[in-house]
Amino acid sequence: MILVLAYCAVLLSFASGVLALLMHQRHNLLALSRYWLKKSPESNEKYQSVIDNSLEEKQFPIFLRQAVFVLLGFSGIFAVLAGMSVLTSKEIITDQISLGLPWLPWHVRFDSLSGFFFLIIGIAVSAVSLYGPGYVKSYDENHHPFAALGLFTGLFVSGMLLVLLADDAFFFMIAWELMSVASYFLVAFQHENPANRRAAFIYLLMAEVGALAIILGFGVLASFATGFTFDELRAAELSSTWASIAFVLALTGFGMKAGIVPVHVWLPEAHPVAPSHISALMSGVMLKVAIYGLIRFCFDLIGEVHWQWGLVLLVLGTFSALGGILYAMMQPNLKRLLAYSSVENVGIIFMVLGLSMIFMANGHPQLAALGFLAALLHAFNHALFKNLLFLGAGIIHHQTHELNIDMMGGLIKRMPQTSMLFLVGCMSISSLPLFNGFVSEWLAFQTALQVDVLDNGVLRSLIPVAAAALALTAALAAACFVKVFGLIFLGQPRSHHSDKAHEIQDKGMLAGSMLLAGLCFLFGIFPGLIITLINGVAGQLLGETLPNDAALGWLWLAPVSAKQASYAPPLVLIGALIAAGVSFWYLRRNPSTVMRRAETWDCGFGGLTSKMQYSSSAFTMPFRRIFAKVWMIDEQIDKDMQGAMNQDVAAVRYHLQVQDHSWPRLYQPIERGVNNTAKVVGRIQTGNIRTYLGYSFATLILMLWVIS
Amino acid sequence: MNIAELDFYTQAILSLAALVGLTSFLMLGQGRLLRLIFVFAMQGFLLTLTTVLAAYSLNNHHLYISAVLTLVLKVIFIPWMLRRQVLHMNMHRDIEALNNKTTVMLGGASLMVFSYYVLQPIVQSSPVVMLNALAVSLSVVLLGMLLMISHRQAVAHVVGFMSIENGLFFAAIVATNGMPMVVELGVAFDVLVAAVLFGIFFLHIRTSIDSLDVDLLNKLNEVDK
Amino acid sequence: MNWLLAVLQTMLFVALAPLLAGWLKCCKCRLQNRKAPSIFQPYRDLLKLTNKQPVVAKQASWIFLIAPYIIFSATVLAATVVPLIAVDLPTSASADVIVMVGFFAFARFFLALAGLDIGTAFGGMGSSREMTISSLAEPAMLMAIFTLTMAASTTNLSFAIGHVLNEGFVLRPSFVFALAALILVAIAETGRIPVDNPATHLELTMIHEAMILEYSGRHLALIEWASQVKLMLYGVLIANIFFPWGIAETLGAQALGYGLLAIMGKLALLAIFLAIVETLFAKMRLFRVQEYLSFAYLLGLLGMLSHIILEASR
Amino acid sequence: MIAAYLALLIPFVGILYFALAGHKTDTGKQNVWFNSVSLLATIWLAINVLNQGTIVSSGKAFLIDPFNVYLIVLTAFVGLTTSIFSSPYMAHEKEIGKLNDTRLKLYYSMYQGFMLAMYLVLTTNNMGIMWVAMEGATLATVLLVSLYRTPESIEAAWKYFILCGVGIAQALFGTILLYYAAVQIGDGENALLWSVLYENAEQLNPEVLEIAFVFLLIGYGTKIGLVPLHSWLPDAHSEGPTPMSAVLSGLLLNDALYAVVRNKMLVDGATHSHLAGYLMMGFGMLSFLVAAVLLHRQKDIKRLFSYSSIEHMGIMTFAFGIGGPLATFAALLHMTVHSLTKSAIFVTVGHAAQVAGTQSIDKIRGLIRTQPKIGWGLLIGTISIAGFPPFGVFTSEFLVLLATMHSYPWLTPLLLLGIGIAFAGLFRHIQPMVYGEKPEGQLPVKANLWPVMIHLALVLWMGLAIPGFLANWFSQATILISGSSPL
Repeated sequence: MILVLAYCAVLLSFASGVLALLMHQRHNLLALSRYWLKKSPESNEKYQSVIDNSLEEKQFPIFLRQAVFVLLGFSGIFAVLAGMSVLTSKEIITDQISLGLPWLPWHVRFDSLSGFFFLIIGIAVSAVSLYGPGYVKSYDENHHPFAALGLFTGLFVSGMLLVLLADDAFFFMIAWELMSVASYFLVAFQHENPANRRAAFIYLLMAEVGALAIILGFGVLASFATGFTFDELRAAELSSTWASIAFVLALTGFGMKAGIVPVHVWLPEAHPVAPSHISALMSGVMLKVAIYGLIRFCFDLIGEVHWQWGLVLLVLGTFSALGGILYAMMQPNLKRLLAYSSVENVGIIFMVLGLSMIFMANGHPQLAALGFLAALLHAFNHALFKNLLFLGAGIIHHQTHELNIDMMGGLIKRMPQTSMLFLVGCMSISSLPLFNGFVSEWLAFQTALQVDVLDNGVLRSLIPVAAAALALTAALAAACFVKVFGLIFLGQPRSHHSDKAHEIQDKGMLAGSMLLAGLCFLFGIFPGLIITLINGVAGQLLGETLPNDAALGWLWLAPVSAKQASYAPPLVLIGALIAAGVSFWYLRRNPSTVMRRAETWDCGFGGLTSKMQYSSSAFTMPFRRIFAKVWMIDEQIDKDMQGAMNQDVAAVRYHLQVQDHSWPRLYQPIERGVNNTAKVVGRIQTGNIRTYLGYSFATLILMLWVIS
Repeated sequence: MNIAELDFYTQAILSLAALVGLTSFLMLGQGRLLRLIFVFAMQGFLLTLTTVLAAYSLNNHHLYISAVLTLVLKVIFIPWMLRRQVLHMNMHRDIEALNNKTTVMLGGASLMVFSYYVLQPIVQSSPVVMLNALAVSLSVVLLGMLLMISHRQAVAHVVGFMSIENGLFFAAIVATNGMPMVVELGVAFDVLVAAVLFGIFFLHIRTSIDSLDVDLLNKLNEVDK
Repeated sequence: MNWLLAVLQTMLFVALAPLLAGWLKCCKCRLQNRKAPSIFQPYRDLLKLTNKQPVVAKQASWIFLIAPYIIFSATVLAATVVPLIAVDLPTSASADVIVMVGFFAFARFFLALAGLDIGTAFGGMGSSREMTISSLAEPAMLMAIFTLTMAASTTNLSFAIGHVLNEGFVLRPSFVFALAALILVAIAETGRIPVDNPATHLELTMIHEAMILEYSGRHLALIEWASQVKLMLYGVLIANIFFPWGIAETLGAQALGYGLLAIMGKLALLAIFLAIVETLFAKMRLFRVQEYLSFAYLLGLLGMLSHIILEASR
Repeated sequence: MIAAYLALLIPFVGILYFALAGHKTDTGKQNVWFNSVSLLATIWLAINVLNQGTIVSSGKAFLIDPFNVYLIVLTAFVGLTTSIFSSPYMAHEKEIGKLNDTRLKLYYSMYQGFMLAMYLVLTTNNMGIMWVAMEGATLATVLLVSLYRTPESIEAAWKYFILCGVGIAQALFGTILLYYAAVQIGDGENALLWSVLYENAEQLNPEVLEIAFVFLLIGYGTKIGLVPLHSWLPDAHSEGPTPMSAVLSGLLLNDALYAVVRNKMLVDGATHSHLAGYLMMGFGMLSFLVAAVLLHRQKDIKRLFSYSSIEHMGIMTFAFGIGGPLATFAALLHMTVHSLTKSAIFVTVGHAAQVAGTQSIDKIRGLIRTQPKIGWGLLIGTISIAGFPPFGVFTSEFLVLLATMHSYPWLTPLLLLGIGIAFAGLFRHIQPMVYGEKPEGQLPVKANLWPVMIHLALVLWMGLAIPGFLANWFSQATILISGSSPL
């Protein structure tokens, strides 16, 4: 039954993709319906008008878009239902689909871990399907055919769902690559932009390389096992060297997809250029699928984890978290910024997973469960708020035709609802209390603070440092999102477009964002709801759950024991409401102090303009100086001089380019290497037939010599 | 084993093998196209002789047909066609300057030794004469390739190609007393078609690059200019 | 009973905060040979501000209007979790020390947004600098606090202080480092010299003031009050974590009375110390602050490492 | 058996018919008809073989077993779909004045000639005839390569002719050595029959066979396009008419590999060593890597895909070299999906070149906007050939990887490296061609893309699920080649 729900989710998303293909088949559909109506004229008379209406030339695209997204939405709902039901029933359901290789049908397994990620995908897809119809309306059908967009969106979603269901290496890889390829097409959707093409290429390349690493990882496991189903892989007995090799391969593969520094390069290129609701799915959900893969591989398939692996994850995660947010901070492009911030959040998830592994390997399964829980919770939360922010970015782009935050400003008055929703997202991602982002970060800190139980000196000193780095990350994230919200929504409009912007009219687009914003808040106040579910996942996968402190109940969050730490967001909310209410009431009671509006103080010079406001690069200038080594900064100031002796400055041009280190350090050498090799190898093909004959001759001689 | 102990047939075959090898060497060092073609025709004639000899001594009738085919194709038709081309192209006065002629000749000689060396393992299981004949034919094949590598004229390439065929044919007759008839016919047909095609190609190449120097055919390559 | 006490204690906290500010100002003036205002001057200022008509820039949005309330509430919430006169505080359980840092972050988030809201260069400058300094200060602070919480193996402040009390006076090298780190952070976070000068209005040196330049009337009152509460909060943290003696461990009237006296005494001493520091040092350049804060971070790290290696090693 | 004779007879009639009437307007359609009838005949043949097992004709001249029968059907199928494509393609070429009546006659006649040679290579039981047919295939196509009479095409054809001729001569030497080994143990007239040789493989002289295999591998390897014998391949594929490139890549290379594998089966039976396998693995890996790297330097779209063919032939050769049921199964599957995909790609490439009026990669732009079907066909075909699931190429590459990991784990990194480099090489060229704005004045052409769709659909099907009869078929062939079943 539960599995049927899951299958329904997959099939519905697939169906939505296929349905989108009908976009250009209106005439055929029309003919078909005519034929059908003619065959039985009486009984179908009442449908006639409906069909005629929906197939009418102007109506049809709108109708079809709606239908596609409705199917997608149902897919999301089914995914949520399936996830919820498997999480609550705590069953493990297996099945086989007779596709695939003749001796290896597709094995399906639906357990709590998959269920949890189903839930994440389901929520995100539901929100996106509310949002989608309004967003895609603006695409010109000739240049950006909906058929392609809808098809690949459907395939992308079903690919992600299938990854979660896969229970053998082959099926897993097929689903995995389906996900990659479908999203590749989505990245390349607006391919008239060279940047998009480049991003798509890099994306697909990295996906391919990552997938190869994963295949190799499975292969290492499989060479110790009797087959390729996950059950057989689980049973494989690996020496610790081989297990470590498998781990490194899996980490490379899944880490590439998840966007771990330094292999994150594709992510900030690819995520921003896709249509916004797709960016939301890619950044919010697809990265989670990569994390799912890593968890499945390390905790489930290999089973026996080593603390060194945990350390690797911890260190990589720390670098990603810090690097991600620092890079994010420098981006003037909103969607790029959000993409980099995904790198940061994935880094946090990796850190906590690393902690979980360390505790696991050192024989503290309960603490491992805590870390695991924090990681999954953060994955869940990140999916919510990152989706929300990307959808918000989509709305902003839709209304202002701008993505450069230096060109925005003052939108809070022009787009009040959007600004509220976006604010919720910003607060969640900055991990402020009362919002969901805080809960998972709090749990992460709690995990790190359990370091006292460990014996290893390296770990004992490294983990606290990592915790401090986490604190720095959180603070930087707050700074970054203050910049984002402040520059986009506050102050004065910095361009004509943002001056003329107005609130979005499409209810669906707002509803989709609202759903996510509501959940961000809900799970910020009642994290217990989701934590109970994750606890089940930990129980099933690690065989250990958190000690459920019944005395404290749903109101409290006390991961280890009430003595050690506790957090009760509802109480905090009540307290905050009381404090704010009291002060508000107290201050407003005097009628003579009604607020008065006046011009902004301009120091008496007169004429504040929007150009005088802080810009993105101005806001981040102190950070740029402090962390100067992190980026490759190219800063140029050109002055046009005029007047006698050329001493008066007529105009100043400021040029700033901040670049990621990993391009020139890691990727360009590889690219150059391949090109040079190709050049060298190309020399064998001289074009002269006598040389070619010489090769043939030499090969013959050599071979004969070899065998005799 | 002393050659005197062998029967006359074997002695004759070995002598012919030596002669065939010699013609290959002659071709390798030959810079004049007409002489090259002449030597090639000689080689074809030696091959015909060998075939007839084999047919007679083994009393194998279909080898006579092979002999006739060889005579017609390799001794008459192909040399005639090539000669006509050369005269037509007015190339019969050209002498191709061969680079490192000595090296090539020395290489050819070592190829012969190499052929023996390669085929050495077979010796336990077969009469020596076959080994020798096979070694000669292998070296004819290799020398044919060397000829093509060292010469730049398309005509020389055709000669080299055909001389490789000669080597193969020699091997087939001497070592295995001729292939099955249907195969031989097929091979002969292929050679005939190939010869015709070569004729067509000379025409095309000449209209295309106004020469038959294959070194000029180097537009398609992977090298950075 | 406990909950009532917690509420009362919070109210006391909020009520006493201006007094501490007044005392500090007083001390500083005397040290600098100036005539000091009354130590109740901050109360008068606040009262006056609340009764004035606020003037709000036309550009400002609702963020600007609600920010003072949010800042004030968040700071008050932070104050609820810190034991002032009695150790056993039920509110400490609803939010531990990490959440307390979160409250500060919350307040700061809105303060910085409010700075950006009016669209002047000053506001943006203040927000940018504030976020820079705080993002450097936060890890240092957490490092210092983690040292304590790991020693006490709890992040609940009530339990942590209780733990220190139970253990009696132990000379822990880690606490020395953590104390130093916390003091440095407290100075940075509360905007005191040498990081920021609360009295300046010179644009190039302003940080905190730059953000609230447009505030007036009751909004300004709330923000000022909130920063006074924050100052006191850091004082109480330092005093009660590292020198908890005197705090009420039972709920008798006498114990509570002693607790009040003890904390007032400790805060008075701390204020004198701060005044001396403010008098002796000049304000730093903005880009020296990072060195200052990384020193604080280093101290916090040393504290942590000495805890792990020297004190709890196995 | 009648079916086999029929399959040989039809193209033979075709040669004669088109030589006389190849210039008529509807010749393209007639070519399609000829090929359809051939396909029906081969399917009939296949059904017979599947029902009865291996068939040997009276007189043992022909041998149809599960290994070659599936290649025969594949050959007929690709031949048919390519002819469907070639009909409008050649009409267009004639329209723009690149071809005249005589050459069209030649084209259609030689198309059938090539098919005849292919069927003969596959059906014959006689290793000598196999050689003759293989050479015949060269002779049939060499004039097609130079069909356009441009200097480049003549150069390409000349190289093709000489290099393949010399190469295949070596194969003949190998065949003679094989015969030499065979006559030592049996009668002369039947000694070259594969079925006879295979039965007596145990008794054949291993030393002779080793040497013979070197010659055979180098000889037929030239036709497969194994590096360093591959030089002719990109030239010939890029300069001829595109339908020719499609069948060369899709069929000729396969059949040459088929010949090598047939010989390997004999050699393995005689020597009991893995020498032949090692040689094949070495050549396969080298070809694969070199071609993958060279993909990066291509400027001509057809050259690009001919290097990709070399790369894939490398994988197959490597896989056959590994031996064992899994690798053999993978190689057979790869042969099939590669043929289908590559011929589909050449079809779209041909149209793409017509749309842009050039084969130069730099000048082909914005295909999706100009003619979406061609653009998408090319893109999806490339995705498929690059080994992305759910297409069948992924399945076979996955299996090759697994087999490698199982037997020679230290070679897998090389394999993966090659796949990665090849992928990048393909996509860096494909993306700019299919994406982007439509260039000024670029117009759609009349194109029939059903072959592409059918091929890609089949490849997709094989990626998702290998249908039962096909799996059965492959596994019978695998049993034949490797001795045991992967199932």
